[in-house]
Amino acid sequence: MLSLEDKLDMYRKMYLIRTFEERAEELYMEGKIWGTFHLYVGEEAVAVGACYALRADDYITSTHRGHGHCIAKGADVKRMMAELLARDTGYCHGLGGSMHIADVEKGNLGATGIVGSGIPIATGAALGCKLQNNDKVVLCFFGDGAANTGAFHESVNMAAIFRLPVVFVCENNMYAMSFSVKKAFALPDIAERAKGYGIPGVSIDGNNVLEMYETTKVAVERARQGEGPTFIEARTYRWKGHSKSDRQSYRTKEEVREWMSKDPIKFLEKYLREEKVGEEELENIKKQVERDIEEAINFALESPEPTLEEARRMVYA
Amino acid sequence: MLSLEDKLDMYRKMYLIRTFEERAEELYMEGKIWGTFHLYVGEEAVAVGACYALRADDYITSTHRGHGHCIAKGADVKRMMAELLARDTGYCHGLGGSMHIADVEKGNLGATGIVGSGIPIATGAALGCKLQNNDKVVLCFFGDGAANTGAFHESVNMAAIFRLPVVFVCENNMYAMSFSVKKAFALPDIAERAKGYGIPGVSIDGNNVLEMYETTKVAVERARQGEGPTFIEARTYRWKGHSKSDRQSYRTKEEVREWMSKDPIKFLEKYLREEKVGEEELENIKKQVERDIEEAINFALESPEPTLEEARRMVYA
Amino acid sequence: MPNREITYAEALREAIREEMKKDPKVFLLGEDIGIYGGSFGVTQGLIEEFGPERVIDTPISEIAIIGGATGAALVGMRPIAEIMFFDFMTIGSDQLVNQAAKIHFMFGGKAKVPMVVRAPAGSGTGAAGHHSGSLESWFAHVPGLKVVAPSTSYDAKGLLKSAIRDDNPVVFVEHKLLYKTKGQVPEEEYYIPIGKAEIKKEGKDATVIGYSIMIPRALEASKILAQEGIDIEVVDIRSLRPLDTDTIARSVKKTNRAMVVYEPPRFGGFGAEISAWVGEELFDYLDAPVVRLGGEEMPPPYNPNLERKIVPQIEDIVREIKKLVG
Amino acid sequence: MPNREITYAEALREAIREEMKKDPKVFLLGEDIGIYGGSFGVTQGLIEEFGPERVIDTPISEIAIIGGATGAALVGMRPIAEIMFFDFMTIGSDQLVNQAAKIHFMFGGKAKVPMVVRAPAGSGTGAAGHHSGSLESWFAHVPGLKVVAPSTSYDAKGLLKSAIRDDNPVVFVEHKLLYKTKGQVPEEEYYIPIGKAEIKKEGKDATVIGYSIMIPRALEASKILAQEGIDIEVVDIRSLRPLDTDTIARSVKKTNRAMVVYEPPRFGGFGAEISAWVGEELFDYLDAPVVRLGGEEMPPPYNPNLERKIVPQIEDIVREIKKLVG
Ligand SMILES: Cc1ncc(C[n+]2csc(CCOP(=O)(O)OP(=O)(O)O)c2C)c(N)n1
Ligand SMILES: Cc1ncc(C[n+]2csc(CCOP(=O)(O)OP(=O)(O)O)c2C)c(N)n1
Ligand SMILES: [Mg+2]
Ligand SMILES: [Mg+2]
Repeated sequence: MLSLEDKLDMYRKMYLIRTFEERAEELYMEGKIWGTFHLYVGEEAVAVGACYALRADDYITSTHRGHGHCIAKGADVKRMMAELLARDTGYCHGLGGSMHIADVEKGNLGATGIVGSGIPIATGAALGCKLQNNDKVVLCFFGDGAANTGAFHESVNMAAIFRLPVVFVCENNMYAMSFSVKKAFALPDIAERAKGYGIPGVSIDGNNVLEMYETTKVAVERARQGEGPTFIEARTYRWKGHSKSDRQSYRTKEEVREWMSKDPIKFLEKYLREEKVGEEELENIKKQVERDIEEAINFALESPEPTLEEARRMVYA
Repeated sequence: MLSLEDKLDMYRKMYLIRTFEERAEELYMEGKIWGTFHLYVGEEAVAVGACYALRADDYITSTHRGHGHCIAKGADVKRMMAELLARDTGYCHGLGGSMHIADVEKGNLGATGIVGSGIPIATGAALGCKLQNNDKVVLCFFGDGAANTGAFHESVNMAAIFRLPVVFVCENNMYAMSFSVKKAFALPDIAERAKGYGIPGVSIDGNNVLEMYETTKVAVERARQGEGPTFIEARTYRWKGHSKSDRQSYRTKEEVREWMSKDPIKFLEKYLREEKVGEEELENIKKQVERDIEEAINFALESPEPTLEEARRMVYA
Repeated sequence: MPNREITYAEALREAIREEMKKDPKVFLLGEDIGIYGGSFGVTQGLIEEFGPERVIDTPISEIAIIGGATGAALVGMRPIAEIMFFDFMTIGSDQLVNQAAKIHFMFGGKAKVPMVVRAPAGSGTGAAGHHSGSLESWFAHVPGLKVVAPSTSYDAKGLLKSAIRDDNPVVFVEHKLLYKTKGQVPEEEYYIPIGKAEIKKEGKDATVIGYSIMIPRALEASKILAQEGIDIEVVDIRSLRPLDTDTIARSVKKTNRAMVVYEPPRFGGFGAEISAWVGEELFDYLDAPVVRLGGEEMPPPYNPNLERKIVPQIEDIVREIKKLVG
Repeated sequence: MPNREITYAEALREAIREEMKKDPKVFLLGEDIGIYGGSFGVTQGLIEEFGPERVIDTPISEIAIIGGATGAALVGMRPIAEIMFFDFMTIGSDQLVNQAAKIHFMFGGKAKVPMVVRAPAGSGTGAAGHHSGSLESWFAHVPGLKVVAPSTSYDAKGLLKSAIRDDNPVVFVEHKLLYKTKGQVPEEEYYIPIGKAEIKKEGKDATVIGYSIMIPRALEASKILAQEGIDIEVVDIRSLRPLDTDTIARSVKKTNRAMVVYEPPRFGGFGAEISAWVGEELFDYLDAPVVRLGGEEMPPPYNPNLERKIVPQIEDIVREIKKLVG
């Protein structure tokens, strides 16, 4: 059972993700961040709710849209920001960037730029856990688009037949770039896919962090008991463009606005107010988060860049 | 509706497949055939029943276990036997061998040695037909093992969302090499897979050539009408070892014997007898088939081998 | 004819549009190539012009894209598949290498597979290790495939048109940093044959052999070197498979010194084939060993300074040529 | 210690068994490796000895096999994946090249991926174009991977043991025609370091550089050549990545003539890297151009005569060496 503290912490984490990304976007606009990245704004409840159902020593695998997963699993925003700014103090020493952050100590086995490619890795990690008999669970995040890759299919089937301790969380944010789930699936719910593997599948409101938590909790416990994987479809929405170069001609402003009205942070805020949490407490959380992010930015900006010699040493273990 | 003639022709084709393979196996034992091959003995009803539901100008894609598909789609056993004997007169000029026979004129888009790899090709061919608006259907054969490849997943989904004129026939012969379907799927029926793609799926007795025909017919017509793919699981059994080097330690003699008692040829024979077909007529068919195969063997043995110059010319169109 | 400058991306689009107009069998499939216009905008406007039947957005299914193109080609179509980043070619590589490339041969010439697979390659955009790769050497090693990697708008258009018309599977390597570069492209139609190199600049002191993004860099380097009195010849092979060894031979026989330059990791890259061939076949003409300038042995790093450092730049070409000639 | 002859397949099995006994983190996964014993019998008996927990039969899912091994390695296991035929490596190549190979680098050294991917390569068994491939050059081009291709029972065992102990992903190339060849293997434990070539036969007239099945062929050729008074040195590189250029250099500096021999299509194959390196670095020591003997530019044909003809055989090595030395 979640305590009120837990829920406040969830709130803090969701706000931390949002603030991290909004500030990162500004830094990108200022030309301080290089390359491209994929914003999770609007989807924060999925990562936070799901990761809350995990033990600290459980694992996750992340995606190209990974900031949220990373923070939800306990990453240090200083080192994340340093990574986005390509600094040596970043999680990957500035070699990986936004799309490749891993935080192995906290159990985040990493983001990936190849859609779907984290799913076999999550499955293999779950196999490793099973072989080590260590009671750990792997939570695998991936998008609706990823559910149409061969990597998804082979992995989910393998996890099902070996009853591996893995939970598949499909973040259905309604699009894979410009490709709408309505076109990508001949199904109403992606969770139907689970039937083809003989595992439980559920389709839930990914903007409701509490539902997200409860559902994942059941799946995680099932996995931990050795009963095998569960497929969770978390329905949510990506507020921003796919990446930093998206004209968004594939969707209407109305659609975006409608989903923005289902802001997962506002939803939790409302809930907390109903639970009699005071305005001041919420404000304090926000302020602290904002200070943390500014600190992270300063840390990153002051950090050195990696050297070529260092990069050379990283190729082989 | 199938006439009695049709059914006798089905019988002839099934017996032709069986005889072709039994004689090929002998030639292999005599050291006249090189490499390895995969026998279809026991599964003849699947190919014959399914192909009977096609028009002559429809397409099929085949597998490593492809002799049956090939014959059922109307191939010339002379040129097939010549291919097995690596002769220039073979379907592939002796360059492809058993695992790669294609008979494009008759609509057989070819066998493949890479399990699952014919499924995207069938899907693409169906896309081609759709774009050409030519009313043709593609029938895609593959094994239970192939249903666990990424190629399967991506293709079936693509066929489903584009409503392509393709019929997926999964030949569930209970094993992928030594791996039993009981281990490979956490499902009772592989046909359940269809649900994950939003297409119809049926599981039928693949040893009953008439059921095979009827079911495929419905699926083919559906595809031809533009209503999209169907998944047919045809339950059957491979009597022989997987390939020419299989000790079969993964299954019991009893299991094999039990399935051999469900011989699809005997089944049709019984049916034909009940339809008052005389013993002599059946015998005549068999004798003619046997003569055809001997002729094919002689043709092959007398044929020249391909030259290196010829092979060099085949690399590019 | 007035001179007309268009970008590499526009040149590709023109090639596609012209061939689509001419031949109803030509169609496109790939991720986000429709209303999105492709990740680098190459297919922008084509869905409006040709409709969703011929500009087909697919799910994220590289196996089914390449395999699907193969199947469609088998029944008489001429698909152009776009793989969003060259790195993802690995995913569909079985279909490309074991099916598309081998079908004509293994079916004894009874079937052909006319298709093009286009993919943006190379680093320089800060996209890090999964979106900056260049695996052209993989496909150049595969009999049955052709591999093309143009360096200018003109070549991009002419080669893509030939690739679309070719009866074999062609891997078309586009460099991300070239998309926005401009070059002269005539209004009238033309084709450039696959398998023909072009001398992009004549010179006498040394031959630089390369392709794709390395050609503009070599040309820039040639200007700097000219100021120091070094006159290099720049051979743009344009096609990797088949490779126009005649043009390479003619040039090296003249200059007697050769450098091969390419972006991917030096070890085992396509430049090794060129260097080996020159060393083997032109041994007696060489006044010095062939110099091979390739990428560092690491995945493309995210950090922009490192990303730049690990790939041959103009200054690297200048430096190595001075050593070679000096 | 009495001399003991075992087959290449047995040597591999011994390596696996020894490492599995020593380290509970080592386990196997792949298709039909359990009761079936693997397509070429390498894993025979291991499921009986170690149980189905450590000898895991998988569905036909090469992506999930290689990706699964990667994931298991990430959490501390040491998987050995078997891919039934090298041709199918294409299917899992994204996981191998974009994940396993790059993770250590892209995660800034925070994670490692100790795993081995074993696969039988090469032609000669009549299995035709989908079961006779050898794409080692693909993986040798990828920083982050190591690639090994032993030619004897002794090397197979010692290198596989090192590969299992290595903290990086290692591609282990086994040749089908070698599985049944016998060689001396001591009872006592030993490891062979990855990245060390071995001179399999000393000689003075020319150096033949190769790996895998080409080594026994070169050794046979050396006997024939010896009868004609030609004394060749045979360098077995054993590891393709990292490549032991020191040993190559020492040999070529002595003989002043080099031939590179390999089975896959000549164009763009791994031999190009060796030939290029020798031509570039040992230019002044070469009395003649490097000779490169590779496979023909076609998929492996089914017909046994053709299948044999397109791959370098003993007589081809003899012929080319005579030309090189003569
Ligand atoms: C294998 C592969 N194909 C294509 C891409 C290009 N790409 C990057 S993200 C993306 C959409 C992913 O959609 P989804 O899985 O739904 O995740 P989302 O971006 O919506 O979070 C695409 C097509 C890729 N990175 N990898
Ligand atoms: C991608 C791939 N993996 C593995 C193999 C080796 N192999 C050949 S046939 C086979 C079993 C195929 O099983 P299934 O699809 O059920 O067809 P069946 O042989 O039973 O007809 C395997 C594993 C292969 N040819 N291709
Ligand atoms: Mg999405
Ligand atoms: Mg089967």
